[in-house]
Amino acid sequence: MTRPYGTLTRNSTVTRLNHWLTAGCFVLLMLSGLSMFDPLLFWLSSLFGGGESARAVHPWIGVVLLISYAGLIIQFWRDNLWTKDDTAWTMAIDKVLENKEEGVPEVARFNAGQKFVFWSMALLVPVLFFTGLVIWEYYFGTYTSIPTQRAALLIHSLAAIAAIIIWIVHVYAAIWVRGSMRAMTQGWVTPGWAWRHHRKWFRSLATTGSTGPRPNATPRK
Amino acid sequence: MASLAPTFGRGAMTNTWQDIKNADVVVVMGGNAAEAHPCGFKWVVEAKIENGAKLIVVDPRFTRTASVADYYVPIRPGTDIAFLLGLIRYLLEKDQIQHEYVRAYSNAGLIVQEGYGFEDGLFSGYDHEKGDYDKSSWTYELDEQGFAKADDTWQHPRCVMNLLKTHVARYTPEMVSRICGTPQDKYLHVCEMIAATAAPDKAMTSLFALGWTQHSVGSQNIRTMAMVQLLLGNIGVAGGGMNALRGHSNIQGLTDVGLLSNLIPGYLTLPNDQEKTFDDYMKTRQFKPLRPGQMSYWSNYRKFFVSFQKSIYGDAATAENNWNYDWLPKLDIPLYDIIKAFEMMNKGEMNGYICQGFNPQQAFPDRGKIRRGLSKLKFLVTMDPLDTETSRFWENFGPQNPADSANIQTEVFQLPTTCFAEENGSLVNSARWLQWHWKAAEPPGIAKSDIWIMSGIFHRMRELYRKEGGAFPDPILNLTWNYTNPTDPNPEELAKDMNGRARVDLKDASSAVSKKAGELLDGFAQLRDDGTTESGCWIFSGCYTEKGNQMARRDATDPREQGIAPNWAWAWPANRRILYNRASADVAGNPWNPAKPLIQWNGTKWVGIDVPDYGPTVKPSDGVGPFIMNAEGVGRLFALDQMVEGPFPEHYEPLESPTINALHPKVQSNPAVRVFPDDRADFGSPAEFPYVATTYRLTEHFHFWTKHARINSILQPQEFIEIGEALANEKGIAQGSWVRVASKRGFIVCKAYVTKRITPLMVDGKATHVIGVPLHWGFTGQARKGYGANTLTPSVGDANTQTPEYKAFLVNIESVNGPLV
Amino acid sequence: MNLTRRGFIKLTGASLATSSLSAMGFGGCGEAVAELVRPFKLTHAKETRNTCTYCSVACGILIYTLGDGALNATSDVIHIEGDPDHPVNRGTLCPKGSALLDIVHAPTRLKVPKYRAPGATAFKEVTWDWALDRIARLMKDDRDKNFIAKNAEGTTVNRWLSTGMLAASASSSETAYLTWKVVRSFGMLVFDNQARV
Amino acid sequence: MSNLQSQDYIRISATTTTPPSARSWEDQVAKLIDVTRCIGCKACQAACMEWNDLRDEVGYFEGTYDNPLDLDPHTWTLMRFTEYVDDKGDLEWLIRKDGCMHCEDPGCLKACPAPGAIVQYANGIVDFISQNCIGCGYCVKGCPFNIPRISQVDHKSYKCTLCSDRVAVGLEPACVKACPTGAIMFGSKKDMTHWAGERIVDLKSRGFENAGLYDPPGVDGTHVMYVLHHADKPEIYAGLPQHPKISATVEFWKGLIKPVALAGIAAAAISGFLHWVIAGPNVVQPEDEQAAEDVLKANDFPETGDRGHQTEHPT
Repeated sequence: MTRPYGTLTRNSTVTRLNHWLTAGCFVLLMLSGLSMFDPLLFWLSSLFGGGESARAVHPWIGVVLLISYAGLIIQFWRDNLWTKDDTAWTMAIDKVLENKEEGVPEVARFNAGQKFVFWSMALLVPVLFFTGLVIWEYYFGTYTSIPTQRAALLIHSLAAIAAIIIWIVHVYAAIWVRGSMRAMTQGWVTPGWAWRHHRKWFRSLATTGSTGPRPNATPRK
Repeated sequence: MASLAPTFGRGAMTNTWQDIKNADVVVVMGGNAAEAHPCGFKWVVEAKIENGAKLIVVDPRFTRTASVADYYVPIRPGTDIAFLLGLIRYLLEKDQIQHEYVRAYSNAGLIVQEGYGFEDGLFSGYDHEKGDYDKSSWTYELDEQGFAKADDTWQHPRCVMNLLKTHVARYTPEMVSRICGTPQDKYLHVCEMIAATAAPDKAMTSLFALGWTQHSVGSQNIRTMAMVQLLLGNIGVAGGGMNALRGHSNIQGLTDVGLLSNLIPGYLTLPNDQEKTFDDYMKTRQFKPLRPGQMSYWSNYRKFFVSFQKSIYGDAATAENNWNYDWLPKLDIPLYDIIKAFEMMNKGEMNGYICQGFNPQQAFPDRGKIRRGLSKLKFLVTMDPLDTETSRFWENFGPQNPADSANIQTEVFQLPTTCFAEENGSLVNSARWLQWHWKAAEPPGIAKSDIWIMSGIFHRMRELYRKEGGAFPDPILNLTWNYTNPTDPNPEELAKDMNGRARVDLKDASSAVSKKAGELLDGFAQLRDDGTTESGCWIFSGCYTEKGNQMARRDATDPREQGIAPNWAWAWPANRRILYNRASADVAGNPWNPAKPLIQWNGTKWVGIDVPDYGPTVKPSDGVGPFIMNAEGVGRLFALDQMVEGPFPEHYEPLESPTINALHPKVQSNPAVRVFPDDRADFGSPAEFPYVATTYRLTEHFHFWTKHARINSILQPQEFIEIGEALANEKGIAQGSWVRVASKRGFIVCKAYVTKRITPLMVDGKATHVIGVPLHWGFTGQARKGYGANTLTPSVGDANTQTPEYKAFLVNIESVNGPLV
Repeated sequence: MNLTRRGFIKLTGASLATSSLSAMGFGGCGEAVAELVRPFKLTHAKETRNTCTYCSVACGILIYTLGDGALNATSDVIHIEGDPDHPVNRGTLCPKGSALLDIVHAPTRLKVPKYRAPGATAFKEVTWDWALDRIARLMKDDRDKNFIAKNAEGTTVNRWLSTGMLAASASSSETAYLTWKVVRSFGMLVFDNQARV
Repeated sequence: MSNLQSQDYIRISATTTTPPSARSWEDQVAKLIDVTRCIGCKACQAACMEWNDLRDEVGYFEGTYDNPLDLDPHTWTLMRFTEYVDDKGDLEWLIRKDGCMHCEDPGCLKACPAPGAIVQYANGIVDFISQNCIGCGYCVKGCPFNIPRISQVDHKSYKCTLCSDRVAVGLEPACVKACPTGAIMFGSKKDMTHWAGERIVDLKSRGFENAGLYDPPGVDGTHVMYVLHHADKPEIYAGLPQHPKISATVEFWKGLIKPVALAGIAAAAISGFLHWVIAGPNVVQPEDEQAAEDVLKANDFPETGDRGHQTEHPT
């Protein structure tokens, strides 16, 4: 792939495909799920050819999402481990929001906000999946008691709402922080972008002579 | 009903279904009305709700009827007579009988002749060799004119009342409880509830069915309750009666029309070998009154008989040839019933058998014997709308029907027939109503009506006899067959035949023509014994008159809403809805219960909501009894020679019993019962088969028919038996698990239903377990394949009617791992 | 009638929004409301009065058939329910009566005459003529061979014992009468019905 | 009693279409099941199957008279049998006809997300309109009586319609008509309540002191009511709930959280928009690029192939 001189790889091709598969599933799940959540949004089911097909396809997409998100977890979990810096970063969130990142602790590959999104989803996706199984009438309708199914439905809905809100934050952040979208579409960022937003990550690449997304194992000489 | 006729004169349900709502007490014993007759049972529920009635259920099992009862007591199968004779003892001891009624309307005061006696379980006249009674001593002491002597003060030691008292003295509450296993306090509570209906304005109805008839003492079971009802004054009154709930839609009709071994339509009987001449025959049938002035309606027998012979043989029956008396087959034994028939088959004495809408392979006792019998036939013809087990008896269906087809040489014809929806005709219900029904659709495929098929067989036979000659062809060649379409006579024409018509212009007393030749008769009162009238079934006379088809009437108007509906269809006899309704009024003709009169004397005639079962203008002072079919005009507590095992009922154990007869160990079971040696060899002993079994219907099914219907198969899909928790625990039988139930005659493997509704009974100090065997399954149809309860049942019948003893026999039970394959 | 009890759903801005979306072609509320109750299936079916074929309560029934009886319509039973005019059942039916439709249309209802030859393991279809001719032949041969005109004492008894018949308790009295005539004209005595079982 | 036909509707699932209200002459109906008159004959079950053209598979005997074992898409009503030993030690065979209770406040309808799949007619009947059903099973969760069943074949939810097609033409439901002992009655709810009162007086006179009417207030009453001998213990009748009401879980799910969730989602989106307006995008500055370049150089960052194919200078 052709890309500008001197840029760094933020996300590998596999990662990007994995992300967008997840994202696509999420959007479809959100639309079909919302159509069944509130009558005001039932019209969304038309996007799937009607309520019945929305109902039928939703859980299957959920299965794909779970697998897909598992892929993201495998790729990202190490870089999302929480550090003291993240706490400090979080404490300085006001500065971040004001686009004044000077004085904010340097950020490694992911900042605390991204880690929050990652771990929230890592929690919510399995919750949605397992509560979803309980209420998947066709296959599992008879395995659990109705009170259990009611609880599952409630938890599923709450988890979905949380996930949607987090998703909105995630999407906005991608729009807000210029260059981020390209990092996930074409996969590269400029060294300046890395310097500005993920300085620690940038340094680790620079010192190990890596072009990303992860530093090499040993520092150069 | 060979038990009601000896008591009251006619063998049929006395009241209407709706009339049950007038009862103060409803006793369901010897039946399970809610289960077998739900829509009739609604009137019991109505009685409870609208009349404050109490429902008593006496049954080995806590049944669906018991589930809505006010009082339920258990009883060991086959001990009802002990229970009821104990009840009679209670009523007499507490003097809880309706005195005026009993005195005037029963034979309590008639004197029995000196030779009569009862000792150690046997009545006078028993012949141990023949196993039969000489019944000549079971009769009244007659005066010079041939009338029975009477003592209305009941002082005479041999008056029926005193003989009865002596007879029932042994049935103390302790003895009843010892025999029946019914707890004494519960039994006495039932006695008390029933005794309350001795009041003239209180009525009790007895609802029973095959729970009483299907015993070796079946007829006497019923007779005992009939006696109770006479003593309580509950016969002929609104809300009273002996209500024999017939099982099949037209079983009453088939009996009325005489489709039994010994009958002619209208309860006339075929001659036997001893009745060599027509006069011999008439002698024993034209009952002369046994008390002065009585109607003794059977004295008209000759009119009914001659009119019948004219109906079927027309001009060929003449006074000169005694109305073709000799053309009727004569019986050398009392009955060629089903048990006898299959005994004959097994001995190779029968070659052909025709089963019209009947499934003996499942319905008759000892299925193994049935299959062996059918296998020895040359030909079997089945006529049925459904694919019955009988028509496939020769086919191997695994353990449920282990037939060896190759070795069965029987030719089988499976003829498809129409069903109810595809034909016109009338059915007689339990309450004797003849109701017309109309065809709604064509039959499937090329199925044909029974009328078409029987006509087809008849025409071919007649043709063969015309062409080839043969054994005594006269009745076949001369049978009247004046139908518009001889190959398929229409039901209306047949109904008119049964109603009867004038053969010549009939003139009344004033010589005016009352009926023109060929006109339909208005009723049996117009029948004559000189060959000028004809009627195929005298009791049906009036059902199809010049005014039209009375059976098709649909006016449901019910005066005072008392459950009579006199203009709905038509009831025999003469559209009377409640039999013996004269007994609903006192001797002077005033109703016992002024709130619910049926008929009453208005000074010149009997008036009311029902047709009087009595001479419409016979004055009360004439002293004519209300039981007009009986020669003495009254109901019989003492049944004379009408029952084979005695004039009074007596407790005898079932042929297979878990205990010895506590009253007379030497006479264990019915001494007059007929048992074939091979069948006796197949009786089991309590040592080997320790549990009492009883078979029955479930409400979801009708015999072996509804397993062909999807819905009913869904509602009760699979064969099972019912056992109490105690026995289940003892035998390690889990709820819904597989069991093997065996009698001496065979076994079934099915599921077990462990229930609280069956409890062990303390019989003679010993816990006795009952196993319930619902009967509905077989190897054809939509439900799961099953064996059928009659794999287990014994081939022995009631001594009077030969109704098989399905309700009490012995089995053993064990847990098994699964079905046989 | 208390109007407030009817639980009207309040109009809200949100519902207006939904309505507008519906108007734009989203959702199926409009069509949904049009689907009300299932059409009544007996509106013009032919009604025939009949009697239940099972027990002797003899409940009145109404048989509904497809088509109005016109020559070109093939009629078929589509529904059976209780006759409300009947004084005993007053429209009610038991579980057997309520399922009469399934016995009329039972898959195991017989449609053609069948014959099983001696030793055979299956039925084969035959014509009515063949079946009735054969039955008459068998019956006549048996009757001629085994008919008892006189007993040992020389009394005329005219009976035939080697062939018997069971008559149908669900057949009409008219069928019964015709059956009686035929059977007794042959001199048959082994003759019974379901009165006992 | 005025007309009981199912003409107008008062509730439709998942829609905000206003119900018509001009006609006010419709009375509310009720089916009264008098358990004390019931003989458990299953005529109601048979009539229901016959009228509604339902035929289940033929099952097996499973150690109970309940056949089929449970309600299902082909079994809209079911007799449930209980052998109960009362305080006096006497056996009672309690037989209850189970099926839809036609709640005044129907949980199924509340839970249903498909517009018009569940309607409540003005006469009180709660009916499932199969054409609109999406098969999600929410009605199953919404129902306090565990009644609706989802078909594994067509993925539609089914239950008793109270024979809305019969009631619509002025007839009683099929089960009511068939019931041999009059244990099932049908009429206006007012009349049925009155009749139940008479029955209760009779039952009390027969020793059933706790006889009573089951018309649970938790669901604002039902259009199918029971007369029970032991109204104090409805649970002995094969688990008839003592205090049925729509589960709090379902109420919460279908109530409060719907607006709150939508508001939350909207708030998140609006917050983003406001942040954009106030703070604007976070853009990489030339100083950042320069600083990065310096670091790279200091680390003697290797030339890469990519660098040789520069097509655009990063900004």
